[in-house]
Parts: sequence; structure tokens; C-alpha cells
Amino acid sequence: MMKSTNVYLPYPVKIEEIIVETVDRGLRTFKFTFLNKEDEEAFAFMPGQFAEISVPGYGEIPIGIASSPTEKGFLYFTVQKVGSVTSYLHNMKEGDILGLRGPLGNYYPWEEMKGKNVVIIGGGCAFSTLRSSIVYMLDPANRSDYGDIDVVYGARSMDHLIYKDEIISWTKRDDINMHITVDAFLKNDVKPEWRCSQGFVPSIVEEKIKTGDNTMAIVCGPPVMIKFTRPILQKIGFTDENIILSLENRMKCGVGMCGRCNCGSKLVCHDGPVFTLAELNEMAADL
Amino acid sequence: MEKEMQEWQPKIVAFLCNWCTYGAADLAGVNRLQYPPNFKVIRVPCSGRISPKLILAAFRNGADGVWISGCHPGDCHYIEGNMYARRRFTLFRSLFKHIGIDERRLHFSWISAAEGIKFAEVANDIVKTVKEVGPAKQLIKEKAQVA
Amino acid sequence: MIEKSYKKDEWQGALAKLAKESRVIAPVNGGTHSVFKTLEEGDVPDFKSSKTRLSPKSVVFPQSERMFEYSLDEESEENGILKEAKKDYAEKFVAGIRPCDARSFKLVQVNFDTPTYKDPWWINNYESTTFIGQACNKACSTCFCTSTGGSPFGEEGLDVVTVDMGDSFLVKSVTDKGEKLLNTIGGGADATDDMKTKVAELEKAAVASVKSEIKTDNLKELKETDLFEADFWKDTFDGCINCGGCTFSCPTCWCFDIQDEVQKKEGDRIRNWDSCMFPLFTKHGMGHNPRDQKFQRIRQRFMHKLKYYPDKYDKGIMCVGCGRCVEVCPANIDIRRVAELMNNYSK
Amino acid sequence: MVNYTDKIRETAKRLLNDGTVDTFIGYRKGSLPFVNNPAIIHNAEEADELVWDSNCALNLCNYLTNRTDKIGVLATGCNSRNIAMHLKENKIKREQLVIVGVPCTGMVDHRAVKGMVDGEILEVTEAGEEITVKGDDFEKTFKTADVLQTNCQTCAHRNPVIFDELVADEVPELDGVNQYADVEAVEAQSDEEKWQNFENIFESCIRCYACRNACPLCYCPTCFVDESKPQWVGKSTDPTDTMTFHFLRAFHMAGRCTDCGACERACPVDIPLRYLTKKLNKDAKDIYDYESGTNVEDKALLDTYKPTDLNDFIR
Repeated sequence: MMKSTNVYLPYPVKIEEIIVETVDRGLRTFKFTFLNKEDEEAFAFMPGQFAEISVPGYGEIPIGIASSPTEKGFLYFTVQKVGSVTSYLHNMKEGDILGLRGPLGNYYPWEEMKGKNVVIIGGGCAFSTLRSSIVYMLDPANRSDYGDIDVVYGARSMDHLIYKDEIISWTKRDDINMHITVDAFLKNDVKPEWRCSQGFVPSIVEEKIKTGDNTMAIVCGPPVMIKFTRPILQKIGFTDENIILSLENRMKCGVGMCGRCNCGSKLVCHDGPVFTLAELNEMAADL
Repeated sequence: MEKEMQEWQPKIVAFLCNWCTYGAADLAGVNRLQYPPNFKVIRVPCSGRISPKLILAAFRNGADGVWISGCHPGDCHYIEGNMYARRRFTLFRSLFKHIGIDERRLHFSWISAAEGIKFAEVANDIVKTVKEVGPAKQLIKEKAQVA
Repeated sequence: MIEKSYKKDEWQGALAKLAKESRVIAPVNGGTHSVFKTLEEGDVPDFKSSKTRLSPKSVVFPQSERMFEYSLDEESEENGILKEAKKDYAEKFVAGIRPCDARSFKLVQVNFDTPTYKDPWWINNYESTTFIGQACNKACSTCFCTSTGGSPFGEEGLDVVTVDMGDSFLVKSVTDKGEKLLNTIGGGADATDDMKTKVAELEKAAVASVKSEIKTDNLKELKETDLFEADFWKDTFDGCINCGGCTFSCPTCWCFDIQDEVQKKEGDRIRNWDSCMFPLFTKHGMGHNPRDQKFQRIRQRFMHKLKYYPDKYDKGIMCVGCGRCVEVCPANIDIRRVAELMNNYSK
Repeated sequence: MVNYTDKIRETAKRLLNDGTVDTFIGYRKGSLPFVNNPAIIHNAEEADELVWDSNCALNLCNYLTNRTDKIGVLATGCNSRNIAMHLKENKIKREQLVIVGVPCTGMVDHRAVKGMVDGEILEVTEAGEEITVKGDDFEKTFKTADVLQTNCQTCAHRNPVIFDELVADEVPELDGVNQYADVEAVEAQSDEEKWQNFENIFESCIRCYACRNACPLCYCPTCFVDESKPQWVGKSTDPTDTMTFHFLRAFHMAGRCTDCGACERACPVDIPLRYLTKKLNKDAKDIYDYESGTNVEDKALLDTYKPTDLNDFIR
């Protein structure tokens, strides 16, 4: 919960580092550090939450937090260059000051997932809160809380995989099963020494995930990926209560007041962005 | 006060067509013709490119005058861009007048790339005219007047 | 509780005196309609016309409101640091507000003053305002407050209520805030029992004068998703032209947009009323728009008012029955008719 | 004009029944006096709901933009001119349309009528050339011609300019009215007075965009006020932004506006929006002898040129 007196007032943060994630430079990860130590303490979050990045002069954008609460001292946000705020953000330099408002929204049901196997399914740039989740679960303090961890992550091509170094390091671990896939290998792609399959996410899920028993699936990605993954998960044996989705909608306030992000009577910014498929089925959602 | 007005220099945004007037400005420079430095020149591909939004944007940002200049009718690099523009400017100027803004803030000209002398003359005259009208006060966007 | 009677001149005089010291907002005749405005020297409040053109929601929730100010001067230490805009929360008074409009603030309050988050500007504005209501002796043909949970003599959301008794006003305090105000104003004569009886009669007549109603009794039973998928949305509301007239004139519509504006090196973050009727309201940065179609936007407006809100807060529908949207709509989309369609829907 | 109703119903039924059109666009009686509800109907049974009177002021051409079905549509003089503009601008195809022309004697200005009575009007009835308004304790009859919308008072095209069939005989066009007397009065004013007018007129605007949305010719997929890269106009109620919006909106109507009055009718705060567009119409007429939408063949005013166009203001 935000501790600031004014819910709309962002904490000042500094851009510590900018990492260009993809070859087309459309995706960058920003590493922010708080200017004031007490703000960092107030910003206590869990994987799955988001924050409003506030670029003075341009506006605010809701972005999922890509770093894990177990990583102290900084925050990661991966931002795609799309509109006026993100375009300006992409032009900012290390050392620039901007604002951060959050943490906002709910998070993945970590308590409920304890003692269960976790399947993480992600596509494209929506992998950010999933990275946060993986880092959180792999933390030695938390790893024993969860059973087997399977990750299915797909991108358009090798160039579009984000957090590549980390993903490679995870493929070498034995406490997490990584299933990386790309839609297609391009002509000049060098086949990596680590395993990377070719194919869309739903078919890889079908191939790699064997059972839905005592397992929860976190799905985050483009609508089309979700649309085709859903029936496959149901076929494997996941109940709707065990399929967890993260929604996105246009947001302004982030605190449930400005009224635009609702799906039925639920507000994505305040009651979400994380919903189970069972909850979503009961919502009157324009998606 | 009188002295202040004497020293006041108008800010004028000049939208100049790449194929003619922009060249004329160059030519005037090369020929060392004197013309005042009050212009912020924006090079456009054609006078037909000028949308009323651009003219208003100039005034909203504090321009005291706007000057649009393109190729002589018949000489348009894109054959007829300036002909369409002419109709647009006729109506724009008229509506501008209708809301009570001095029409002497808006200037149009056709100047070919060879007319360096005309460029300098027109430029001098525009600055003189806009100086007569004085600083712009209308349609300037300042800190929003809101609660 | 104070209950007093004031001659009309005396009451107007008291308000005029109040207006000299503090901000008093009241309906003033503005041609075809009366409009709420801050009383200035010479303004005479118009307590006769029953409905102002726009609701007084802007007193508490201005259409455009500066949130933060900042400098974008790279030389400055403060570059890019947002600071709260200075606000004046001195005590202010809204006079002549009708019970429906006063009640609307109570319905909107649950959005801005929540257990988890508080909207500082709305709350400060609301708390610094004293509402002096004017009971409606006679409803307009488009009024339907009684079927939304209100009443022409309703006191919800009011601090003081006044009743037009012909040549005098019966003035009654409802809250402590109102009592304090009446003590400050002073004057008046104590209300007699005759007067109280007459007020009761007037109230009865006023309630009876509300001829129109909105039917929502079935809505609670209907499933949100069923209503959402109902076929009438697509067919019935082709006529809507998606202007924001209804949302801007509605006292209970609260949606807003946040915009940054920069002039030279000074920036402002401003929030403005927004409307679910506009396609841009929900358009994603990537270009996808979940409410791309006209019918989806209409559905959102009415579902929000009549289904989502009641289900979520259990305070009844998000409509006070003022009838402004019905009057304003150029295409005659009538909330009473929409409610009827929804109410009669069966899968 | 109330006697057109039967003919309109009959026509709609015939067109829907024989499959000439899939959709018929007209008006149905509204839930309030002075407002009719645009009716977009798809089967002949609904045709009995259609009505015609002097309150059919919302421009039906609004509902034609980018439609793909075959449509029968009612069109008064100004509506038909809007249809012509739509055809010119390729927003609809001629073969999709069956234009049912309605010779029009003008629409009632409800604000004017409301200003002339004391009390709320509960009922309006129209008979012949008169309308009668009734309230709780009054009843008053007006000659329709005396309470017309300001644009109808000086209308130059009361009969449809293009149509496939007419519901009644053409009505006589107005004779000897000066369409632009009000514009001329403003033209004679000083710059200060003009600016004052402009400021006053748009002061009460609440930026609801009803004027834009009610206008059949404002169909841009993204309006310039909604553009964000660059953002031309601020979105707050700052007076400069409001004035910029109205100036540019009006200018986008140059050579297109048919003076149908839909914007004024839709405005919830009674802004006389035609103040700007009418000036443009007058200029189009004076300078180029052009009236928008009077035929389908001509190109739109700003979509064409003549080498001999007015040039004297350009150096």
C-alpha cells in the first residue's frame, strides 16, 4: 500500500542504468533507484504488482515491476516504445530524474501457491512481472515454498527474447525447467548452445506440461497467446481457479478512481491486474 | 514606453517552401542583402503542407506574426500544392480576421529561389508591419487557467 | 437541530452578507437556464428555477484541476520534481442546491474516499463545503429522484435544508456544520408547529408531483455477464452520437483524465473530466481499444450506473434522478428507457 | 409537415419489404417534447414508429458514415447537402442509398419557445403551420415560422438537392432573406469587438464535443484534439485551448458546412457555434461562388482550385 500522503504524488527516482533488450531497440529495461531512502522502504511490493512511471511533461504510464522484492536497492521496469510517454522515456539518459508511483494493484497469489508446482507461461515483452516472479521464487529463502517450476517463454525471434543473460543462466539450473521458444529462427540467427525450440507458446505448453494436478499456471502475454493457451491448459487438467492471468487496460490514476480500466464491476488497477480465469469468467469484460 | 516599443523585436515564424523561398533566403544571405533576424524559419516541403494547425501552433506559442511563403503559382514543385494552399489561406485569413486578430500578423508571399532581393524586401516589410501591430496578446497559450 | 423561519428578503440578505466574507456558490439566472456560480456583488440567487443546466459537481470536483506543478529547467535543482499545486480550502457554501445534487456527492464519495486510497483534492473540497439545500416543491417532468432512493425533500448530503413557504423560507439544520452556520447567520423566527405541519404537507405534495420513475428492481437478480451480453445493446442505441453531454451534465459521473502540459519550462499536471462516451477513454497505447464500438461505450455508461455500481457498493444505483442527461441528449437516449430494457431482460 | 408521416411510413415499409434497402433511417417520437429519437430500423414492422414533425433536427447523415449496407434515409434540404458531401468525400456510395427527400419548412428552436413561456412545457402538438405547447397551467400556440431555428430562418435550400423520391411536393424556397446579415454585422465591427465576441461566445464551453459529434461532417477517425503526437490543443478548460479547438473545428468545416444547425442544437450550454462556420460559408459564396453540397459532381471547395483564384493578399 502506498504510504505517501498524496496518492498521486510520485516518489522521485533516478535512472541508474538503461539496458537495451532487443536489437530493434524497441524494448529497454530501466533500473531505477530512489532518491530518498524512506521512499524505498515505503515501496514494499510483491511480484505481479505494477507502478505508474511518471515522466514530467509527458504523463504517466502503468508498467509492471520487473524486479523482485528480493532484489534490494533498485527496481527494474521493462518498457516498450509505443506512445508519447514511452518514446520520451526511451530518449532519457542515465542519471535523469523522474517519478514513480506505487506499488499498485494486487499480485500473484503467493500464499496460495505455496506447496504447489508453478507453471509460468509468458510471451513477448509481457515477461516482466514473470521475471520478477521467477527471481522471487528462486531466492533461497523462498525456493522451498514451491514445488517444480516450469517456465514456457516465447518471443517472435531470438532478437525479441528479453532478459537473455538471465534466461540462459536459468537454463543451467536444475531447480527450474526452462522451455524457451521462438516463433521462427531468422536466417542469420546463431542457434544457441542452450535449448530453444521453435513453435508457438500453446503448442510448447502442450508438449512440455504434463499435469495440472497441484499446479498453478501464471499466464501473461498477448491476447492471442492467452486465447490459445487457455483451452490447452484446461485440457491438461488445470481448473479455472488455478489459471492466473494478468490483465492490462488503459489507466490514468492507478488507484481505482479515474474509472476507465474497469472490466465489469472490477477495476483492473485496483482489484487486479491479477485475476484467476474463474474470476474473469464472471466479469463483464470488454477486452 | 515609446522607447520600449522601439526596442521591442517581434518574433515571427516563417514557414518557407524548400524549393523556392528557402533558396531565396540563402541567396539573400549569399548576396549579403540586409534583412532582420526576427524570423524563426521552418523549412517545409511545400506551402501546401501548411495546415491551419501549424499556424495556430505558432501563435499559441507566442509568435507575433506568421509568414508563409511558397513558389509562384504554376511553379510548384508538386505541380499544384500552392494552388490548393492559396484557397486555404484565403479562408484562414478571413476567419482569423473574423475572431478579431489583426490580419497584419499573417503574411503570405510567392518568392522564387532566384528572388533574393524580393525576399529581403518582403522580410523587412513584414518586420515593419508586425512592429506596428505590436506584441501579440491573443490566442497565446500560457499556464492553464484552471482550478 | 435549529429550525427557523426567515422572510425571503432576510434570507437573501443573510446570504449576500455571507458572500462578502466567504465564497458562496448559488444558482443565478443565466438566460435559458440558471447556472451555479460564485456570488459576486449584485448577483441575486435564483431559488425558483428547479434545475440548473449543469450540476454543481464542479464545486467539489472542478472540470479542470491542477494537481501538480513542476519545473523542467535542467539548470534547476528541482528539475522534474512534482510539487502539489497550492489550493484554497477555505470554508465555502453552496446555496440553493437541490436534494438530488446534494445526494450525488454522497454517491460519488465512495469512489474518492476509499479505505485504501484517498483523493486529497476531492476530499478537501468536499469537507470544506457546507451545503445549503433547497427542497423541491414541485418536480419537473424529467425528475425521478423518488425511484433512485432520493426525495424532493431529501436531506442526505445536506447541512442545511430550506423550504420555500411562499413568502418565507423554513430553514433547518441537518448536521453540526449546518447548525454552526445558522448560529453564525442568526436572525429569523423560531419555526411554529403550523409551519412544520405545512412543510409536511408540502413534502407530500412534492413527492406526489414526481411523475416519472426508473425501474431497477430486477437488476440485482440479473447476472452481470448476462446483461452485458444482452442483444438490445447493439440494436437499440444506434442513435447515440457519443458526445459527452450526458456525462458532463451528470452529477454522479466522476471519471477523469490526467494530462501534463508544459509551457516553456513550467509544467502542470492537470486532471480533467473525461467521458466513457469518447473512444480515446480506453484506447491503449498500442492502438487496441477494448471499447471500440459505440454500443460498447453506451453499455459501459449504463451498466456502470445501474449494475456495476449498485453491486459493488450496495448503495443503490449511481443516479440521483435529476433528469439532466435526458434533457441534454440530442438523440434522446433516455436512461429511464434503458433501465426498463435492462430491468425486463431475461436470458 | 406532420402530414408527411404517413407517406414516410409507407415508403419505409415498401423499401424494406421489397428488399431495396436493409436499413431505413428516420425519426421516432422522443420521450420529451421537442426531441425526436433517430430510428435506425431493419424491418417493416418497425416502420409504424416513424414520425415527422418540426423537431427532426438531429442530422441523420451522421449515421451514414462508412456504412456498408443498403440504406434508405430521410433527407431535408440540409441533410441532402450533407449526403452530397459524404458522397463527394467517399464516406458512402450512391448505390447504397435510397434518398427519400423531405421538403422542409424548418425546425423549431426549442430554446426560443421555452423562453417565451413561463413554466415547463410538457407537451407539444403540431397541426398545419402551428405548434401548440402545453404546460401545467398554460397553453400557447405559435406559428411555426415564427419560432424556427436561426439557420432555418434563412435557409437557402429547403428542398432536397439530391433524392430518389420525394414524400411531398416541393415547398417554395425562401424569398428575399439575407442569409448573412448577422455575419455582415460582425464584419463591420472593430477587431476588439470581434475578439470580445469570440471570447464571450466560447467562454461557457465545457469541451464535451457534442458539437463535433453531432456534426455529420466531423468523422475523422482521430480528431485533432485527440492527437497526442504532437498535442495541438490542451484538454483542460483553459480559455485559449477552448478557443483554439473551436477555431480549428470551424476551419475544418470550410467549404463543407451546410449550415444544418446540428452543432447548435446539440450543444448543452447553448453556444451559437455557427458564429464561425457561417462566416466561412459566406466567404465561400462571396469569393468562390461556392455552396457546399448543392451537387455531387463538383469537387469540394478546398479540393480544387482555379489559376485565377483570389491572389491579392499574397505578395
